[in-house]
Amino acid sequence: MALDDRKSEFTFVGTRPDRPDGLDKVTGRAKFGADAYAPGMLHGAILRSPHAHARIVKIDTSKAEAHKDVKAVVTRADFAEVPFKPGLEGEFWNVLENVMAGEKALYDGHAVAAVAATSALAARDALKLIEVEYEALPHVTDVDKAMAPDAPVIREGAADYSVPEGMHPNVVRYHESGHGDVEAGFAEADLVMEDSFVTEATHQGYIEPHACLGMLGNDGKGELWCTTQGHWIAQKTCAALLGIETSQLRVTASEIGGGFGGKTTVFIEPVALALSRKANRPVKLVMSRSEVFRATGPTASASMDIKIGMKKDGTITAARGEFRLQGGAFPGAPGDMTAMCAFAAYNLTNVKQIGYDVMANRPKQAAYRAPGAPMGAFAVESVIDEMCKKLGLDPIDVRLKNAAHEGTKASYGPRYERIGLVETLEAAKAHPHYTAPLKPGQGRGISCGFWFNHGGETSVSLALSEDGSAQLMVGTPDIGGSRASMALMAAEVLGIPYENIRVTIADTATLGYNDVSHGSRVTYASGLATIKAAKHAVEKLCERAAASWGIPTDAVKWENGCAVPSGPNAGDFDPRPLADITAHMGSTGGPISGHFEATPEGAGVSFGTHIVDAEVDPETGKTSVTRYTVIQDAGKAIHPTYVEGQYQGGAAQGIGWALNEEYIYGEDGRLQNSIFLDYRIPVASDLPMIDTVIVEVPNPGHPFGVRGVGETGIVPPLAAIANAVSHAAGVRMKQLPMSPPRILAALKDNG
Amino acid sequence: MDYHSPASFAEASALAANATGITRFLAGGTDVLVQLRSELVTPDTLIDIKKIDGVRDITCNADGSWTLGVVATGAEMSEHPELGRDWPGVVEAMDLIGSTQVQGRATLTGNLCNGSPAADSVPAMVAAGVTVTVTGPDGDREVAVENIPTGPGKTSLAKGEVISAVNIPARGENGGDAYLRFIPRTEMDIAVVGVGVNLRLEGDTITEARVSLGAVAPTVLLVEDCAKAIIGSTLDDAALDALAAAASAACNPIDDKRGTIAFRTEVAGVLAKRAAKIAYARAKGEQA
Amino acid sequence: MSKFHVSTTVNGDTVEYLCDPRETLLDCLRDKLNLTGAKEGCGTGDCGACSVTVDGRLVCSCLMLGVEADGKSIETVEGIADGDVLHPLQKKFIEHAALQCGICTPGILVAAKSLLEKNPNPTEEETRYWLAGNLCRCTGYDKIIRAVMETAEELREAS
Amino acid sequence: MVEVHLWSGLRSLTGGLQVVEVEAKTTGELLRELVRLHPQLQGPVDAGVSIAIDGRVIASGLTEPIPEGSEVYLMQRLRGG
Repeated sequence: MALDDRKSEFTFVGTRPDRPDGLDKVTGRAKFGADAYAPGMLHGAILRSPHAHARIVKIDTSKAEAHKDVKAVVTRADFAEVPFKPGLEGEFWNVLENVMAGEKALYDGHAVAAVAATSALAARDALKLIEVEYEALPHVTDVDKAMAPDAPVIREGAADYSVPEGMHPNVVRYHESGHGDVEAGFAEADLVMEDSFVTEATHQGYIEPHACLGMLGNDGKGELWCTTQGHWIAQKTCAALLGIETSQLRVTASEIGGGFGGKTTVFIEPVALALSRKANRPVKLVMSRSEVFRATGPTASASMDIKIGMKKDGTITAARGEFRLQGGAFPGAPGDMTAMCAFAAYNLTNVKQIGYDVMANRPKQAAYRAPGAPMGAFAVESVIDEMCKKLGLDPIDVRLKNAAHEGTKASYGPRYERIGLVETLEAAKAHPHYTAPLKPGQGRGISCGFWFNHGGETSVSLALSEDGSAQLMVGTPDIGGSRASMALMAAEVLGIPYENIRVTIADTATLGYNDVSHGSRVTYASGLATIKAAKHAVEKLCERAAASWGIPTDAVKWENGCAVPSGPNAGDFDPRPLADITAHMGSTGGPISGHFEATPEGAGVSFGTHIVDAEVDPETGKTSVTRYTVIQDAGKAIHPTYVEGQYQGGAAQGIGWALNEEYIYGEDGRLQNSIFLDYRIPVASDLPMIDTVIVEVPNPGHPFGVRGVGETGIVPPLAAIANAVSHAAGVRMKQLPMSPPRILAALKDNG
Repeated sequence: MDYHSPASFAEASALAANATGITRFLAGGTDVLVQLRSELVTPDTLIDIKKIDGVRDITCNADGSWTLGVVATGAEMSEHPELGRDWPGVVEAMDLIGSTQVQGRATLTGNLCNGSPAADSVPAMVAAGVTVTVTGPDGDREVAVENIPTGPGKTSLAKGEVISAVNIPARGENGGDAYLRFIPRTEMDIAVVGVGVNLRLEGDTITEARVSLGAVAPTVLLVEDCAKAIIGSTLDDAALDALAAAASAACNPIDDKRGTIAFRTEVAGVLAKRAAKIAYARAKGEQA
Repeated sequence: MSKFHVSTTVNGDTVEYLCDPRETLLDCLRDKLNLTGAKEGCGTGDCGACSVTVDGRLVCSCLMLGVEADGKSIETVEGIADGDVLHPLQKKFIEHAALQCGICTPGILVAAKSLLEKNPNPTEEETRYWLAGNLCRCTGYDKIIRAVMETAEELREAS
Repeated sequence: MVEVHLWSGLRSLTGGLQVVEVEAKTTGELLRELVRLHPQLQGPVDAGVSIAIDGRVIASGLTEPIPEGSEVYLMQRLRGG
């Protein structure tokens, strides 16, 4: 869309006011997914497969149904009979199959039946009365093993057009892209390095488990309250899975206790509604932590081969990567994204990348912050680091030498618009952290990271009140303070104080469609829509002022919250503040509001550079992160404190992924560490303060220059920490997490 | 599940003796409730022993020994002005268990009766020579801590028996103890390896020592070869190396989600050395 | 299965409820007393989102049975503010953006208040270790630690 | 005419071509023309594609104008977290 009204001087944007939902969140008043109650409410519980892969021979629910406290039992038979298309193209089928198993249980934790009872305890007890007969099948959980010729087949025919002949049926999508001639490029190089890397699956680890409260009557009308990153997608999916009309289901998003991509789909919501329809009472379903780990989306695990050619001066002559991603028992592992992002930071003449989407007997992967990008960056940036070391070159200089900039042909095809990679590298080089002395046993690593960012379907509505305040309705759940950013942008356009704007996350019945809060799109897309909606209201305010002055509308402009004549020829009138116009709006043409609906298509890609110091205990292999600096291009930081928060949070999640977090499966294919005791996310004492530098290279696709900042921050940490650890330990770590046993074993192997 | 809160250990013992099905005693509950919530163990009878008189007391006896009530929490032990001066290893081992919140509830006895080979307080108690008083239908008996666990999740306590007191010996002169564990994070993990060392000096020479290892075998081990490796030494490098070798040799660990056999075996030696140095420094009256 | 009658004090108010002995204090606070400020993030005492104090002692309410609360005095996040006057920690958390999604915030506030009552001058390391049982997945803890330490400083200056 | 650069994995569906010329003024027309000329491209188009016009990535919009002489790349549909 045309963005002829780009702004660079701001009154409100860039300030750091208190968030509008702050009071509710520090007093315990804020209502999250599990905090809703309804009259007559039942409690649901879900029975899950103890097998990694098994045919469901028979489910006998009669004993559970006969129990006095049980009001409904559902299995797959209670969902829509719509013949969704299976396989890749049928995402509804995939989701249905995932929320309630059909013929087979496809992973440890796969839902097979559910009950609703008068109390949570009664519901859990009733699960024990359901008898399921399984026929165990061979299983596979490792990505390389799942591609091997003898691997058990998860589902025949799930592969799409892209998979070349002769591949195992578990390979369901194949991506290949790049340009130039990599073999010729390698021939030009002074040094060619080739290596393989492995990363385990990690979980988004939001502290709030999935929770919902659903009511569905036999008239086909329903209400759903749930913790989600996107209630319209929940509405659409639940309606499809239950065979009801989308608009008949009203979905309200609760406050959301973290998502990071993991709450972009549904798990328990259709089950609660199915139970409710059967029991004719509201049903609340709340996952336990163990259910969250076993049955909701972790990220993909990956196995990767990288080959890079470099001249003595650091110029990269060619790069090739092969990325095999395992995404559970359904298509969707982002092998294509990994491939497209892996070399995106570099200006390459010759590049080729191949990505695989591979199924295995694990839970269906879900998006996790820049899905697919961190693993690829880990592999690529590790090889570049090793080459810098071999050639005696400074790692930032080498990256600067090869850095992508405006006009560079990206590794994934098109040319870049204005981007900020070079600026982040220069800021990194100038940062005191980069040249601070290291103690013995410490190492320093750096890495770049890239992510696409996303726009997506967006609707925003803004209504002015008589007293001159404004209510803003957006449809993207606020996960990290976005209501503050929206209010700042609206204040900027309207010229009224930030505090005079109340931002609400509207439900599906009160606003047009909105895509999920994902793809770092909220401040970009809902922000853009907010600006446009506010401008729409301003146009009407100007019309009212013009009418009251008896001059043409185009002779009025909006300045500092007032309508003013737009020039000496327009006449001499006193400015009319917003509240002055709204005070009379009822009698001058009616209520004034503004709205905007579109799919903004200018999200603008994003880059970051991280510097990290790590210390390794050579006797135990234990790593401590001693200093961390995040440098990232935000385009324009609307609320800088919350931008910093995104950077810090991404870095912390990356530290967890790099050092200790992993899905551990036993020989039996069952997940062994489904509690926070053994799924080790960083605790407060594990981390240093995380310094941040906000670089601002405005995005040409947003009126205020915003680029999404949510996801890029998790792309560089894995590699940056691996580089720091490898320097500290004196041995290259090629497998994540770099847990103490792995580091100690590598040190031993190294002599 | 039946819930009882008896007023005496005799009553608690009788309740347990007469109960059918699974019986659990509830002290701090930091293991019992986790098992209950995850439906790993749903007791038929739960006997809350916190309402028994004196179960929170931490008492220094006339002979310098200590008697701890069975529901004295980790936080109460850490806050006690004297206990940590005598037995810093036991107190710090207890303090390592879980979070601040868990410290507000968790107890030595609970940690012991949970029967985990990775229990942090148990190697420290074994090294310190701690005993427990066991009250049963036939009266009381005193049992060395190392004789309580018999395997993962299993104890030597008979039906109707309940631990009613923890007895820590008098510290005596020139003694020091220490406990170290290895965890991948800085907090909140289960020990991958734990080492407790307790020793006494004459001059610079070690005359008595007890070394115990956690998380490297089905139960916590009291390793005599480790003690032998340092008794008679001034904890010189040769003694430390011998200690590490003896510790590693005593390991009989498993590969699991928390660590590998090779890792546990290696790190047991590393931690034994480090813990011995701390205990030695403490015995000499140095800060450590 | 018979239920137990429990009489206890929550944030200064005398309350009563009936509970199954398997129900945790957290279940009772949330489902029987409508005090949903304490959250269940794990149910195993690993995340601290359910932190409350019982007779002044910081605990996870998911690791205590509802029946054990009889005769105790419990403080939850709902009781931190003095009427409409926020506790300095609450103010500082808002001011410092020491929360993103806010699900861990109630537990962290209860835990941090308990820290400052015991130790008015904690070091960064002491603060980090005290809060190690309160998981936050959004912030990387940076702004949380800063908010707690700055509140401590302000409270010291005020006293 | 617009030159559409495909990702190399699609060559097997276009008889080896990686650049395809089509007559199109919008992103929607472009996809329709691509499939008309190379019916096997229906698979990837159905699976979801994005279109980059002079570097600006159009994630899903079919009404975006394609200016004369612009550089156009077909990309896999982007997904976010």
